[in-house]
Amino acid sequence: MLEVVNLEKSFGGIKAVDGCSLKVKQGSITGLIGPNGAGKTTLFNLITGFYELDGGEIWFSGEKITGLSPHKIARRALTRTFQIPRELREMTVLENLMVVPENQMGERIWNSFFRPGVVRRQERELRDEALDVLEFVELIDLANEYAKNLSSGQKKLLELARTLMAEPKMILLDEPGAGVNPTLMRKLTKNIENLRQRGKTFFLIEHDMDLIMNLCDTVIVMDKGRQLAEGTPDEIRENESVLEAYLGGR
Amino acid sequence: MILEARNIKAGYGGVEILHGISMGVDKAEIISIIGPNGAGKSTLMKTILGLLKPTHGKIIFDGHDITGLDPDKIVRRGICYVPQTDNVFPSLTVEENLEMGAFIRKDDFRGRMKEIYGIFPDLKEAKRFRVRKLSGGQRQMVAMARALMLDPQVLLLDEPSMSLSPRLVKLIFEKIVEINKSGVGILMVEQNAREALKLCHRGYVLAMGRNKFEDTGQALLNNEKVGKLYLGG
Amino acid sequence: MSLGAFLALISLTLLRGLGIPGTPFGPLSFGLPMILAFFIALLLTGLAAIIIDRILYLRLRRTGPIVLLVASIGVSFFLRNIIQFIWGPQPQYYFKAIQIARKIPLLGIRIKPDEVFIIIVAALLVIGLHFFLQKTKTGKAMRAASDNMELARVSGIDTEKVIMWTWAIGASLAAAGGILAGIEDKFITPDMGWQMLLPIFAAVILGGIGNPYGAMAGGMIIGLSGEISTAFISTAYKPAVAFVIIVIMLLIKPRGLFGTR
Amino acid sequence: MDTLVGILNYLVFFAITAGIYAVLCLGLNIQFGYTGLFNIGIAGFYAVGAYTSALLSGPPPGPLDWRTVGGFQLPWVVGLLGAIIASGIIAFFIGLLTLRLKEDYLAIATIGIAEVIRLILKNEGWLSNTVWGIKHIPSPLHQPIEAGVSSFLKGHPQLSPWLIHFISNAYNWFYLALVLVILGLLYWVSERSIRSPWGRVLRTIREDEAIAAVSGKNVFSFKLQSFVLGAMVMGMAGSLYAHYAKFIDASSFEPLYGTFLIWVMLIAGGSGNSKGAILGAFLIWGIWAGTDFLTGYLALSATRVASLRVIAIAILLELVLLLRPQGLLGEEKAVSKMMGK
Repeated sequence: MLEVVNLEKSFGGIKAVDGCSLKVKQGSITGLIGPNGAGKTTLFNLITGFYELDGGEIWFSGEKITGLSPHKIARRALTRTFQIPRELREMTVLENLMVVPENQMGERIWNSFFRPGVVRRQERELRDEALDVLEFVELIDLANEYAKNLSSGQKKLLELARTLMAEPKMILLDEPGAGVNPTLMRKLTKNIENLRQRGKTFFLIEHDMDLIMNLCDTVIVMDKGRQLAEGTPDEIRENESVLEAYLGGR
Repeated sequence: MILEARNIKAGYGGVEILHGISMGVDKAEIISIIGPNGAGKSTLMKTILGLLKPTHGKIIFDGHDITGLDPDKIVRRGICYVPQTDNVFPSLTVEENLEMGAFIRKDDFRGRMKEIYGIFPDLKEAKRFRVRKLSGGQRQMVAMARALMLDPQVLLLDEPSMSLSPRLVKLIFEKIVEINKSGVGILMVEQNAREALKLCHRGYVLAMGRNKFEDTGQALLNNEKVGKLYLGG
Repeated sequence: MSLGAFLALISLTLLRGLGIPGTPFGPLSFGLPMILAFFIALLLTGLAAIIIDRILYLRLRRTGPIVLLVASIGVSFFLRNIIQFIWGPQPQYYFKAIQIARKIPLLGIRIKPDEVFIIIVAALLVIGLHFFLQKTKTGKAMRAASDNMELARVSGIDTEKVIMWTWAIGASLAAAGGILAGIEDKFITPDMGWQMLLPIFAAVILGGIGNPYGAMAGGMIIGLSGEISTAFISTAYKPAVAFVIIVIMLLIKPRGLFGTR
Repeated sequence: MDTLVGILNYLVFFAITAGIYAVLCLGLNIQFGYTGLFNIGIAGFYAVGAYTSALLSGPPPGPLDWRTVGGFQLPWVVGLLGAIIASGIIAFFIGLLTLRLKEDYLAIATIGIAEVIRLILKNEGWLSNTVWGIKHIPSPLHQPIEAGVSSFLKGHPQLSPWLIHFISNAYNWFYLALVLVILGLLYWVSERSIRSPWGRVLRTIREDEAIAAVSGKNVFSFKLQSFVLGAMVMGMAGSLYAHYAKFIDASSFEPLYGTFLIWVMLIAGGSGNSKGAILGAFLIWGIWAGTDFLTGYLALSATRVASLRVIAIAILLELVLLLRPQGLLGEEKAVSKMMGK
């Protein structure tokens, strides 16, 4: 599904991602762990086109997406969340979601004037879809609230809701668990599981080892900008070099 | 206890992250704080240093209440801090970084600088270089050296081993012990939990903004529950 | 900049009034009062900048850069029109003597003594700024704060004070620029700052934003190319040359010649 | 009664100018209020609109003119369209150049192009007739209306003076209606588009470009659309001005009148809100025009009063920024109106 070959990225002479190669299988839930500063978020930013890479190639569902701009990558049905939740502050929660789907008819300005019927119908569908998603993440009561008035936990949920609005083949989640309460976390886990059954692929950065162990079928460990190990959660748990890098040895 | 936090509650923009954390550091001690991501470790450091005002609780330093003081006031009293990231001034030289560390000192700080170069001989070699050109390990040393310029009684370190190779991690930890031996109390947050627990006198385990465990480093290392909470092993 | 030039005019008038002898120094067309006025104007402009910072920008610091930009455009209109209110839009003169350019024997170029003075003062200011930023505690703190504001705070640096200094120095330098331009052109007008705005932006972009040495080099290039351009196109378009350079720069190297960010 | 008519006639004159400013504000609101694009060269687009329209629909150069081009005496509508297109083309190229870069560059480029345009208008006699400007720009339907009025007045010689006074002003009433119709149309278009999915993307870009990008929106293309559309509206305002004033020269497009006042209007009225943009235009123009009488009271020279007025407006701007940064009417919760209830 996703293959990264020899990625390189450095900031001011320091290599954040240093010859990283890894693969994420279609339909898998792959966890990405590693010490802080291992280059996990940088890797996500490279894959989604937010950073220009210094070297290497990225392949997604058989196509080379190296060097494409973020919106073009998003249009190939590869979407992401942000580690620190980002929200459209001066827009309502509902609008935060309704903007997500791509290629809406009404995004061409003339359609709102010359084909209002079609736009209107699509808008109604979008609204219903967005309300369903809000219902699911328990933000429905805040649908008409400005996003800036949400608490940081709620913003985290909004971030998740946004990915649910997109129709991605693959979702990159940057620390989906941080700051989400356990009940909701369980629900979220279940939903990721469901979506996977419907054919979506997940690639997620997470520090919560319980979540990784429960959810992921493959775990990739990154350290110093490259892949250190890959395996099932159980294999990773027993891997000496992982313990060395992540826990600092026994 | 030279520095003590009592039942601290704090957070960002109305969201509480620390739900009542208490801990203390003695002058001769190295204290490690470990815990899963999002447990509030860095938030605690920022609260102690006054970058974040606690909504509840007290911070006592050297017998005085320093709760809610501005960072520069707290630094003046003798608590210095090395942040997790962005902890150096990249466009300044090594020596200028140290001078900035001593910014509030009115006296001649060259003696102190010499002492610090004694701890970090590498830096003396590189003192005319801009920090931007240094490696990650050297930068971390610059960051620590900068914070030591004021001769603090307590040094707060936020993940000092972050993104360093094992060799450098070892070196940095050796330096931390050396600094502590020179009479500076150390409070550090570490992801590299095992190493941190090995070298510290006492450790605190935080989770979800609360104290979970508190014991000597060795005892925490041997504690099965702590092992599980951190990497199921 | 205009403010500085006019504050120099006030000081000059005041000092003449105080009876300080205005005999020109040697070949220069001005004397002690002008020199004193120069320093007083720098001081006063710096002070004015600090006052504006305290009243206005301090409160807007938390808002976005665009609000600050709008606010500063407002301030520029405010200051310009205060000057215009007091003196009117017509040019004001520091002195009226006309100077004759003298030939420098070796280089074969003609130059006025006043211009030599301007070059020396400009060079002194550049060296002074360099010395200030590199050697003094406040200068270093300024560079530190520009690197990393939060770290500066946890190092015990009073960042508010640093910002104040930055304002004062920036404004004083602008004032110096205004006064020197006034000496060169013989007159000053309320909108001289506005006229220079585009070339200044161009110089900063050319040098790379955030790089004072780049800005100095950029200033030289913009200034020279503006003058050279007059050989080919109408003088009226001198300001436009700066714009064309900006456009070319944006096309080929948006981070500036020496830009690091 | 006659004074009353005088006041009324003045109000009509006032409302036309304020209406033209309101059009400019709506243009800026599309760029800045919706998309967050920082255009500080409004005057440039305004001037291009005015000159294009004047050259297309205006008279050929007179014997004393330097100007050698233009004067095709095309219908007013053609001039208006030309103004819109010309401003749009210039905006397109500026946008192409700067909208991919950091926001400061757009600001610098717009201020630069405005200055360059002003220099060209001042210096290129063949095009602009330099400081003598372009005269005798025809106002739409001026002849027939004036003819109608004079024949009506001739037919009714017994009317009281104030009524004659009132009726003679008919053309201004007509022009006011024209401006208001255009303003209303623009208001409707601008409200409809901001509440459409298109407008939603613009506001998303204003709030956070990264979110727009991960949602598959071509940020650059949307910014360009917004910038060009806004500039076209500004060009339209230029045409409206030229055909009303009948005479234009470079001094009408100085940064003060052409850019600064419009920013103050939008900020005071409420950026991001079309109603606010219009309210701001009328209000600030009201204050501006209202302070005109200061000359009489303060016994100061005209230039001094002008400075005093700018000072007052500048202080007003800073006060609004400090005390009510969202403007009189803040942005409305603009949930799509395209989905019904």
